[in-house]
Amino acid sequence: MLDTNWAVAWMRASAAIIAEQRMALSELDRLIGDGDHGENLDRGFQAVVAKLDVVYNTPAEVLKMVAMTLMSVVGGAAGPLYGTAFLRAASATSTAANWDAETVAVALTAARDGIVARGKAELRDKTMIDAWTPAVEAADEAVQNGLGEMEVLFAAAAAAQQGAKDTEPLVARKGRASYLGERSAGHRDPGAQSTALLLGAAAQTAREAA
Amino acid sequence: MLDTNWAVAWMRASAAIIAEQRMALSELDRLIGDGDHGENLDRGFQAVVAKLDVVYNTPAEVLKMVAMTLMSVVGGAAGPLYGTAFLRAASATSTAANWDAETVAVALTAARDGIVARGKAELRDKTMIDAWTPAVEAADEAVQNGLGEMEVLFAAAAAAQQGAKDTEPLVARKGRASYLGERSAGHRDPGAQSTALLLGAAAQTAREAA
Amino acid sequence: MKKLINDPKNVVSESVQGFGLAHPDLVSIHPDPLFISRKQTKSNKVGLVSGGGSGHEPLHAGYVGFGMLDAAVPGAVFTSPTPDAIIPATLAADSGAGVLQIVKNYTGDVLNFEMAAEMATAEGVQVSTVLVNDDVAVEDSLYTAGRRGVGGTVLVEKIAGAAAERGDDLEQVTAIAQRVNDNVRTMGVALSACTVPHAGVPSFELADDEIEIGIGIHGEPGRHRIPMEAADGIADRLLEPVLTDLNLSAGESVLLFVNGMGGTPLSELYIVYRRASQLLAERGFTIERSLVGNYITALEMQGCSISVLRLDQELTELWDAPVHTAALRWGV
Amino acid sequence: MKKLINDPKNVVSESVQGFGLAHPDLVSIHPDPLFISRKQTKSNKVGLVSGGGSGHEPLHAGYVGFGMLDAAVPGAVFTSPTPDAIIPATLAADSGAGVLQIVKNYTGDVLNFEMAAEMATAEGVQVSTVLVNDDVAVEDSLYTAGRRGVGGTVLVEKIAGAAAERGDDLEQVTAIAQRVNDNVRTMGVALSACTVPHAGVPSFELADDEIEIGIGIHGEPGRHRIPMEAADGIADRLLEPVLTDLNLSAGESVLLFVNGMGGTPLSELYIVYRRASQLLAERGFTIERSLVGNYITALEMQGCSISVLRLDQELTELWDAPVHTAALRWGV
Ligand SMILES: Nc1ncnc2c1ncn2[C@@H]1O[C@H](COP(=O)(O)OP(=O)(O)O)[C@@H](O)[C@H]1O
Ligand SMILES: Nc1ncnc2c1ncn2[C@@H]1O[C@H](COP(=O)(O)OP(=O)(O)O)[C@@H](O)[C@H]1O
Ligand SMILES: [Mg+2]
Ligand SMILES: [Mg+2]
Ligand SMILES: [Mg+2]
Ligand SMILES: [Mg+2]
Repeated sequence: MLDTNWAVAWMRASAAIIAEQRMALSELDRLIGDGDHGENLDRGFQAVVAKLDVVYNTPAEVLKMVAMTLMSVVGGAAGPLYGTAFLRAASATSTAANWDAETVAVALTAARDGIVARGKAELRDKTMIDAWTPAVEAADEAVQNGLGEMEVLFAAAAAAQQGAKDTEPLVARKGRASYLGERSAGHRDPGAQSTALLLGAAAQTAREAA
Repeated sequence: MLDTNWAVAWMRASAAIIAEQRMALSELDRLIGDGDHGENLDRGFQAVVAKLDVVYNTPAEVLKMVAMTLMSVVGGAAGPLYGTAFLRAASATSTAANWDAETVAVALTAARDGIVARGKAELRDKTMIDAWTPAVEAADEAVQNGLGEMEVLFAAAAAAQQGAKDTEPLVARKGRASYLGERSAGHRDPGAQSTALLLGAAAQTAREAA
Repeated sequence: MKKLINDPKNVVSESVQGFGLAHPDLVSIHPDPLFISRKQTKSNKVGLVSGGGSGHEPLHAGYVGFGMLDAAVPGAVFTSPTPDAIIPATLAADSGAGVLQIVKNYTGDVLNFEMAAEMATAEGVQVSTVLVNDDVAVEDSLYTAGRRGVGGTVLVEKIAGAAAERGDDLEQVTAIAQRVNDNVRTMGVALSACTVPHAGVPSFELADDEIEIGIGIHGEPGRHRIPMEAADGIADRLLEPVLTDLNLSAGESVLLFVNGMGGTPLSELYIVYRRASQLLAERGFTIERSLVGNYITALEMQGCSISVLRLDQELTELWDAPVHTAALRWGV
Repeated sequence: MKKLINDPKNVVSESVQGFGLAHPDLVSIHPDPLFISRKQTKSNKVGLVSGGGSGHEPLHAGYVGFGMLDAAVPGAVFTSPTPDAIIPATLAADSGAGVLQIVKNYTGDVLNFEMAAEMATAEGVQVSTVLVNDDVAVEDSLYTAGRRGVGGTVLVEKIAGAAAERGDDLEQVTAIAQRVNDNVRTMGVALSACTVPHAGVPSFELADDEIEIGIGIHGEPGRHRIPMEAADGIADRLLEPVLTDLNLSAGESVLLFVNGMGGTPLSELYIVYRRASQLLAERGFTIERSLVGNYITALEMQGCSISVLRLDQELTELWDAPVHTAALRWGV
């Protein structure tokens, strides 16, 4: 079962991978947006890390702090979207001190639904939803197949990564990239890519916790 | 003797050589000024040419028209300076229907004195005066040696050309180039160069008139 | 990249500090979270709040003051501000009659203002929102995030500000703001790109002989790239879709607004104004009011935008009403 | 070179035409010879005329109107206007009380205005002249054409304009203008060069990591080239010689003017303003008034200048007096 320490470790790993990929994410955004996605998220996760040293009692407490921090520090489209995602995940799992496989799936579904509620994107609009929805579906399937929490996260992360890759041929219909119309095809969506990185960090830290 | 037709031919030749050297003059000015000297003079002499088709009775009438035109079309430092020069030359020679050698020297002296009165430059300030004053001195000497008007003009033109060349090592103390201080050394003064061109045109057309 | 800045991280905070030092009679600066509020305001006036990414100066801080905004919330350069700054700005702007949020239609701005509005409402402030979306360069809004808010924003802020100042209630001020938005269209052009300080490289690339028609104020792409043209031709290309979309009838009165993107000399804006006003006259429209200058910029981008606002008597009166801000001032 | 222009030959005339179309309530345009005159003026007010090469917009046409200039004479870009335009402008500005010519100290401007003054005097107009020479970058005026007129020109025009408006006679207005000039010092910096339209190539070359301290408003060289620095360091380098030369005593009041050269975003000017105002405060000077923006430019040059004007009560009152021009407006 994944405990509060895992949630903290996940956020440290997220901050590390976002910092490492900062330039790459911004470059994706420069090609079809305004080139700040890596910068924005990096600022946000640095602020998250600065708040990880206090004591948290549940993963939900950690995620709630993450939500509030990202909302107030990231800005742009991604700030409210990720903020809402983490807030919904926290609310949906608030009673659980430890996450089992099912809780993981519940959290991912709540996060995805939050993003859709806020941003109204549909699948194949070339947004982070194109990473989140495959991840949720893969997680659900893994739970149904009786896999454990770590395997559920790996399935979700892999699906998100594939989803991010699959945004490349799409024409954007939401967010800044939509102004490009047909010219947005041929580039990966930065938000879908950052989603894949965050879920990848969740899976990696689950393995290390196991 | 140099008549009104010569004065008209001189102005046409001046306009032609200024047009030809427009870029070169502006390049000199770009190096130590603001890069418009060729442009300004070319605009001025084009306007002069447009007024050459009416009938003039004396060289002085031609020069007066040139003065008024340059003053109202050239602008910058060179407009009033050349304007004053031609105006003074016209006044000093107003009675002469034909110019002999002495009249040529009188005209050049009046022109130079007009520029000094307006611009208050001294010799070796790196201005057009450094072409005009050698020209005046050479003309005076040629008259004293009993040479004819064409030879006087050739002597003046040659001295002006040498004077322009001799401005190269000087540090400017008047006009825009003076802001450069020591950095103005090593470049020829554009106004001295245009003076040499105008006097050169005077001599050439005198030869053709002869 | 050469800029008059210190650490790129501090460009917004230092610039806003300087702004506060230069205009102590007009504004107060709240450093953390960062927002700008109007110094004197009467009670029971509808409050106006706007904000968005920085880099468009004088928008929005330059429009805080009598007859215009009560608070402005600057985000990082080209990045919308966050709810934790928008909320206190909204509370500061409320003098009991509620607050209108004027939001440029970009996903980031819309989402952050929306969250802030929810939270401010929860704290008891009446909040309404107008989304400015005047940029005709974005053609089909069914398949996009919708039209962007550009030059029209300045006009919405001025005219809604005057309505609030004369005592309209929140519903009325909101309706006026919406009416301005519904009657203004804009299109822009870029001759060169701009460089976001922390990025350090130009946001996009334009060849020496190319221009981008329909550019956004963050350097987002427009309708198409074309070879460089004379100013008159460019003015025609910008104005034509504006007029088509606005669907003016001959004889109608308009406000013509030629806006510089930051790196274009004022003299060139007047060359564009000249052609635009000729074209409007040819079509039988009357230019009642005009505005020419750098009012909503994209850092040091070279280029301009043309906005046309359909005027009626009330909008004209509200436009003429006194205003006293750092960047727009008359009648007082 | 990409510019929003048509034929380079027509940039000045078309821009001035556009200016006239945009501000028909303020100015009349006289096309040939080209000058701009104020629409309404009272009789028996001292007339103010200024002018110079174009490319410094909004200077001077932008300052024609109530409380400032009566006529402006734009030359070709960076080239002083000629007497045949200055003379009718001077006659138009005369309403019986004589005319003050405000001339920036460049050889070309000085000579052309001097000739025009002689001729206007011959036509019976009383003419006086103030040469503005506030640029401390030119160090030793014994061996140069003297200090150049730069940012201080705007302040001279505003304050002398107010003196004329309140009814001062020619001698008094001239004395006020001279007093402003004697008490203002300026220094500028260029981060990039500008390109004169008919030249088509940059007026000078600056490497990617170089700036020119002491630049003139035509891109004339300054004191020295140095490697690029942070804004605070640049502000110090500009302000230090200004303060040294102005020889202020602690406790004195000043107007601080941070001016953009045309291609620098307003946000950066405020960053410079911030540092300059800190430095003035450290030295014990009081900033009574401020001005920040693009008021005297060098086409699209990137850079700025800092001017400091020593204020006394009368100058402050005249600065505050109502002004209504295209580029400067308050109190009306
Ligand atoms: N309406 C939306 N729904 C879901 N995701 C969105 C939406 N709009 C934008 N995004 C995501 O946000 C990402 C851009 O984030 P970011 O660059 O931080 O914001 P901004 O576009 O404001 O600069 C896009 O790559 C996309 O994945
Ligand atoms: N005070 C002066 N006396 C004589 N000649 C001068 C003076 N000032 C400038 N000049 C001449 O004028 C020339 C520059 O002319 P021009 O480029 O047309 O004017 P501007 O400097 O106004 O652009 C200089 O090369 C110099 O020869
Ligand atoms: Mg982005
Ligand atoms: Mg020159
Ligand atoms: Mg952004
Ligand atoms: Mg010149």
